[in-house]
Amino acid sequence: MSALRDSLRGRVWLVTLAALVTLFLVNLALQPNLLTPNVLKSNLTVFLPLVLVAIGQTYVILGGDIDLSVGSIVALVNVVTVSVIAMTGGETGGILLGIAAGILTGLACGLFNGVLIAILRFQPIVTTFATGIIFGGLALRVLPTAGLPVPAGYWRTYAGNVLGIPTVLWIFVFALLAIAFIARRPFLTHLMATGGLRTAAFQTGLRVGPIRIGAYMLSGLFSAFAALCLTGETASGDPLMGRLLALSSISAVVLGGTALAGGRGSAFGSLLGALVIGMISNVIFFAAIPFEYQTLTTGLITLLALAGGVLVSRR
Amino acid sequence: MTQTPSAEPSPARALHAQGVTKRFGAITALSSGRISVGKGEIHALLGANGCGKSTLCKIIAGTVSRDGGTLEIDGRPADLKSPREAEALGVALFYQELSLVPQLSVADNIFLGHEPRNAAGFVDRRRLIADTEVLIARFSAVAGSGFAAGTNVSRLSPDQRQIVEILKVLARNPSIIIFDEATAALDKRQVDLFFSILRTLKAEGVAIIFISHRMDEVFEIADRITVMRNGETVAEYGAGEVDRDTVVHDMVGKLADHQREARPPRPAGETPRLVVSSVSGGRLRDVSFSVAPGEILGLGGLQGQGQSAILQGLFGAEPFARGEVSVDGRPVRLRRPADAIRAGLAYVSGDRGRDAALHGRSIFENIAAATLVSERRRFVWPSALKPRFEKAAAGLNTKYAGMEAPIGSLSGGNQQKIFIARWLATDASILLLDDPTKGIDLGAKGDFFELARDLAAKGTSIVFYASEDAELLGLCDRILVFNSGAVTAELSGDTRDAFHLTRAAYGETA
Amino acid sequence: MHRARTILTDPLVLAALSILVLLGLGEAVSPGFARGDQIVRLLTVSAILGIVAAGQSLVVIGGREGIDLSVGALISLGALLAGNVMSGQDGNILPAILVAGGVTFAIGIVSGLGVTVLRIPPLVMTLGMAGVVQGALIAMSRGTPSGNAAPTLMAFVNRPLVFGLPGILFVWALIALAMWFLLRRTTLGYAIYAMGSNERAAEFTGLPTRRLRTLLYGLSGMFAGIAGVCVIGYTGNSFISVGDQYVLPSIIAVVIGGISLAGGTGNYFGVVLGAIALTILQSVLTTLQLEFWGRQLIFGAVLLALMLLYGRTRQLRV
Amino acid sequence: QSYTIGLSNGFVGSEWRTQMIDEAQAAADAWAERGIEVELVIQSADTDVQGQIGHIRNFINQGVDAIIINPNSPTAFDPVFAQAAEAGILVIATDAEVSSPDAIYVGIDQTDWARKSAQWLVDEMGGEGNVVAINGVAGNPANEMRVAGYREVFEANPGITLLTETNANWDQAQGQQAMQNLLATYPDIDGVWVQDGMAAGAFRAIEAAGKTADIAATGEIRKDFLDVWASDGLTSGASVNPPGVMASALNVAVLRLEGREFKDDVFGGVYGNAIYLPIPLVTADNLEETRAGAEGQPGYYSVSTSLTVEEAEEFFQ
Ligand SMILES: Nc1ncnc2c1ncn2[C@@H]1O[C@H](COP(=O)(O)OP(=O)(O)OP(=O)(O)O)[C@@H](O)[C@H]1O
Ligand SMILES: Nc1ncnc2c1ncn2[C@@H]1O[C@H](COP(=O)(O)OP(=O)(O)OP(=O)(O)O)[C@@H](O)[C@H]1O
Ligand SMILES: [Mg+2]
Ligand SMILES: [Mg+2]
Repeated sequence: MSALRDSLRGRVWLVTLAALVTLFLVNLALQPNLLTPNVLKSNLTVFLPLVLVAIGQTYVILGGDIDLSVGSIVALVNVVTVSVIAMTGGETGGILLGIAAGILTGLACGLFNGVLIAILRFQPIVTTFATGIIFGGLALRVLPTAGLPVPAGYWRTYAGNVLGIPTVLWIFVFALLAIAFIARRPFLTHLMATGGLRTAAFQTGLRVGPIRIGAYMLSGLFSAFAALCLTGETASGDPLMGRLLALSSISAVVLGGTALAGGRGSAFGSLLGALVIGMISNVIFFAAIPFEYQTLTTGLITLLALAGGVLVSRR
Repeated sequence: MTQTPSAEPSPARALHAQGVTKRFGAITALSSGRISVGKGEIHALLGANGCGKSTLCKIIAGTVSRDGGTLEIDGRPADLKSPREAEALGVALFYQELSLVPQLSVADNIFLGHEPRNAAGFVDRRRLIADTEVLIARFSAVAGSGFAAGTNVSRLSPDQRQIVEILKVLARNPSIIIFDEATAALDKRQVDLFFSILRTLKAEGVAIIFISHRMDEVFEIADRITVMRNGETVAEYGAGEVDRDTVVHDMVGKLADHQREARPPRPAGETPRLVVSSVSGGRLRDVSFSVAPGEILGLGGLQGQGQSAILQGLFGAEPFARGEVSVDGRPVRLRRPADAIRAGLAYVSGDRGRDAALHGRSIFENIAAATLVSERRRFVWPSALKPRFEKAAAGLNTKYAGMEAPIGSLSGGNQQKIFIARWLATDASILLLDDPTKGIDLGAKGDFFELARDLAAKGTSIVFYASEDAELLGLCDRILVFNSGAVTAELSGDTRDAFHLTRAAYGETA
Repeated sequence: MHRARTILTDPLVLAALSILVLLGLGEAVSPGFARGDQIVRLLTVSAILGIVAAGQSLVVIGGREGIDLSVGALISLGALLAGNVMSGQDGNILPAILVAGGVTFAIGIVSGLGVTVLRIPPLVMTLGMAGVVQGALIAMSRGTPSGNAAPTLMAFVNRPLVFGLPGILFVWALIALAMWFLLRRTTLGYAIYAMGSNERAAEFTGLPTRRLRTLLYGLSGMFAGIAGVCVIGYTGNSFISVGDQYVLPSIIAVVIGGISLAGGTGNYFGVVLGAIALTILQSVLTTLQLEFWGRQLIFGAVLLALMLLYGRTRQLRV
Repeated sequence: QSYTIGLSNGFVGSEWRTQMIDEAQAAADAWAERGIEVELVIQSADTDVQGQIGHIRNFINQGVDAIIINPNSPTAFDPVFAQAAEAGILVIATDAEVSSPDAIYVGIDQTDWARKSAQWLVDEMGGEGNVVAINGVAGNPANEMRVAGYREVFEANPGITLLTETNANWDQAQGQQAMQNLLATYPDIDGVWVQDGMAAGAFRAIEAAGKTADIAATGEIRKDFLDVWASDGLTSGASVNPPGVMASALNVAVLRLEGREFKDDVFGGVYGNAIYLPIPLVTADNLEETRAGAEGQPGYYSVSTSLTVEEAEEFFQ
């Protein structure tokens, strides 16, 4: 057992992967057509937004902070994107402008959070809760109620294929590449040092403030990507979108073996963690559980997965 | 860097700080700090606990802002806003509390912020590991097992961490290095190696500030000495032109005398207070001994041979796997500290920040915690406890503003006194001291030894581990020498001297 | 001068000041807001939040990133259980309180064990527990909680008892006194601070930190359960998500009450004021003639302003 | 003949939703007597749009015959409904309208629901006086349609002043708090337009302020509220949003699956895909009659109606 723990140290995502494979096999037993390309693609489409948000959340958590505003950022980016597209008339240029506006919005939200927390030294939990309220309010200002369809070009591209490969798969691969890219930058080591022991990072001469702001901006950026995916999936704007993403993304991050205290973990683990959460809801769906027990079963399996992961990997 | 064969101190001043002041809230840490270091000079900075040495160094390294005074680096005025700016000017500080990130590996820590990069700006991991290995090779002979580039710092022992911190400082190729108690957790062999590195650096023209509470070390390595007292620089001299008594006098304002008095020999055939038989577990292998009432038993040997482990085991903090312990003839089960405390044991750790300090809480609360447990109290009436605590603290010459002052308002040494007072207030019959004087100044040490002797005279049994042999030899009736988790020698009477202790520590049977 | 500065930075004084400012603002934008009977009603609403925040305070002070996100589900559970046990009968009020408090205490203990024995981070453990309890509530009630409050309980919460104040305010005052006594006059209280400031050091003074920490989560659950009883007394009957609206406010009340989320500091009186300030803020916003988004913006901005006063973390360069 | 129908409900925090599912289940069981097996796959969880899209996708992957959804968004399901339609699956939304041309809506007109009760309030006040409104979740489509409905009525009556509008998130306790605050700051309220789920709370605040006799307010359709209404002599009126809408939708769905074609003129609404059901209004006039209809039901039971199979057949050729 202790040998197992030793070999798992630093690779907690292996546990998550094992959980994922198990759930996948259970899902396969319950849903024989799971392996058909369409069904796989459909599942990936459903899981993708949480995967992206969880990746962004990981960087904030690695830096020793937390971001409860991701759900509101997703909503705000979504309504900004659809509004800009609607304003510019829905041509390809307008769509690209809308996407750019959405990404800038996500970055700006992250910057706002980061400055409050890293420069003004606000407490992360309460601060991002408050900024979440503000971003949510702004989303309702931009688009008072759900509506504003996006042009078919946008969502058909999202639902379709590029070069014969589903767009969602491209995005998934892009996410993996982004993780690998960031993992090789000195930034990640600096971020983990900042989350691991902030005074030590500061005394070592790292620019702790900009590093934490960078993490929040990454979170904002990945939330924006998630919002763009949700926009493709829903083909419209909805100011109340994404309200569950903040807490789910934190669960995904923890499931993926990242320590909430900061300094230890990986975005790849969170990606797997988000897939685990998705697979749990799939298994619940196909297990034909009476509806009054669905929430309870989901809660129990999630808690067990969290407890199991922490248990196996704990030091 | 060029190698200069002779170690002539260059007249060029690398660092000059004058009239530096710093306040933390109501506390004045520095009222007039001054230090001046030449290139290729090893400059010792001495002073009692809390006199402001670390604060002055942190100001030089940009970690702490200064309220007043001037700072010149390489002849130019420096107004540092961050450690980053100090580093750019060639200053590197070995932090007394270390600046390592436990979650990162040795290599990541050493090169943090200076990772070798490839053309695309990615971290060049291969070079990172290779460079680290070159550095750790310098210490490989004395660093102990498990010390590798990829090891997480959280898994290293305290001395290994200090070595990493040393390497981290060296890896920055600084021209001014400050070692703030860099030898505190190192053993003799490690210190010797460290000093040889210092001499090389000195030959390369690096300016070095060296802080230590060990006089031997200071006189072995330093060219010049600056002494501080109460936030103020009071003296500066060449190492050759001064004797220890003068230095100590300048540090404490009076000549501290804690030379050992002759202690009466232990009467034979006493009933032992504490009997430890065949305990094992963790790093310990079959350790047995007993301690009589009023006896001071020393634990010696190289660092990390199980001395802390036996003390922590007796305190129930890291329970033994096998073996028996009895107190006053009654067997006791020590599964957690509460068991030990109720059996009359008390434990004073050398790592007070980690093991003792209730940060941010009052002195009263810091003392009360143990009393509440040992007396099984349910309710707390501060007015009833305060006089007792004040007496315990006063007995140690502790300087503090009041029982309600936060623990952080005290210097390290005075904090340590509070943690000893914590146990004095419980009337423990067996005191376990785990390198309790680590980082404590000479004055406080003197008080502390006196106190230990008084307690022993009143019948308290003391088990004492110190990383400094002189302390063991000065205080103990008997010394058990540890090696690899087992007792390899027992020194008492004639054999209780530095020669036998060193010989036994390095593995030769006495 | 120095003294004046310490008084002005005292969290208690700051919280009290912000309450006065908010009341003044409320009166200015909608006259009648700061009337006596309205203030009493605001206090009544604050009481429920304050009782939840009492448990939250203990968990937060106890440190190790202590936080309890399950209080919402436990309030709902407490309300459901109390409603069922009471089923409108005055004679069942005491059993209802015991059942609600007891069951939520037990669930809190389970969360506590998860935190201490399995070492699951509190945020995750209590979040997971919230999901399980919410699920259990649905399974138990199928979304249609039965039972309702006894008339005496409703009068106790809603109607004046003595001096024009409803009974619940006296209960809250008692809880505040009990919290003071617990934290400042019992070994348990000293242990909570010790644990929150340095767990290892607390262990090294012999405090049974695991057991104590587990107990803290139990107490937090119990306070949530009792708040659930108050909620059903306030509304008459319950629904399964009745507690959700208290989760984050209870944490905010703790923070603006001067308790650091890092643990080991603060006291409950600040939290009492924090709960009142937060309730007044929400009430002022209700009466403002503004679009919803405008109210949200103001709410968020005021929270951030309060963070400026209390919620700031340590400076790295001193 | 047998059909599998997927039901997706994205909010489980209320008894109304449970009754909605229960009535749909009963309607499905009733089809057995007509020789048609209707198997329901019920997905009911507190979730967001994304979670409901997950439901729909799984329904498609599972190959159900029809999907009935109480949607969390009017517009967000357009693409996924299109996929369902491509797979030959019938999609019916209920309770809240959807914009998708690939789905139909069977339920009440939420705008009209608000108009009816607002009109009752105006009449009760004699067309004169100050009103406040307490709404559900801002931005929620059903909420926004209701807001539009009552605003239309109040604007058409110059004697009515809408003092302020606030949100209490369909939460009884928040409704009570909101009403307390409004009573404190607006001493001259004559009428309260409050959505169901919060009206009982609002009335409790009105009672606590001793203003039951002076203020008219819209009410709830829960049995326990009707009982208090009768016993305390409240001035109230409530338009009924029956939980039976999903059962109605189910009956329509089965008939459609049976191959029946809709009449040409049944569809209306904002998106042109809605079959609106009648909205009963409970007032002092029919209160006793309504209570008699709920006799023997538990307190949380909501007054409900649903289309019988025969009534549903009216929509088909
Ligand atoms: N961050 C701080 N906040 C408040 N007081 C501080 C802080 N750092 C140091 N002090 C106080 O400043 C004084 C000087 O401390 P400093 O650490 O410089 O002493 P030192 O000479 O290094 O002592 P030691 O030998 O114990 O390490 C002490 O009274 C200490 O309590
Ligand atoms: N059996 C062993 N296997 C591997 N390493 C060992 C072993 N025994 C001792 N060590 C090394 O010695 C270090 C400290 O040993 P030990 O804990 O016995 O002494 P200590 O005095 O308690 O230590 P410390 O001074 O660090 O508190 C360990 O971190 C390890 O590097
Ligand atoms: Mg120092
Ligand atoms: Mg040791």
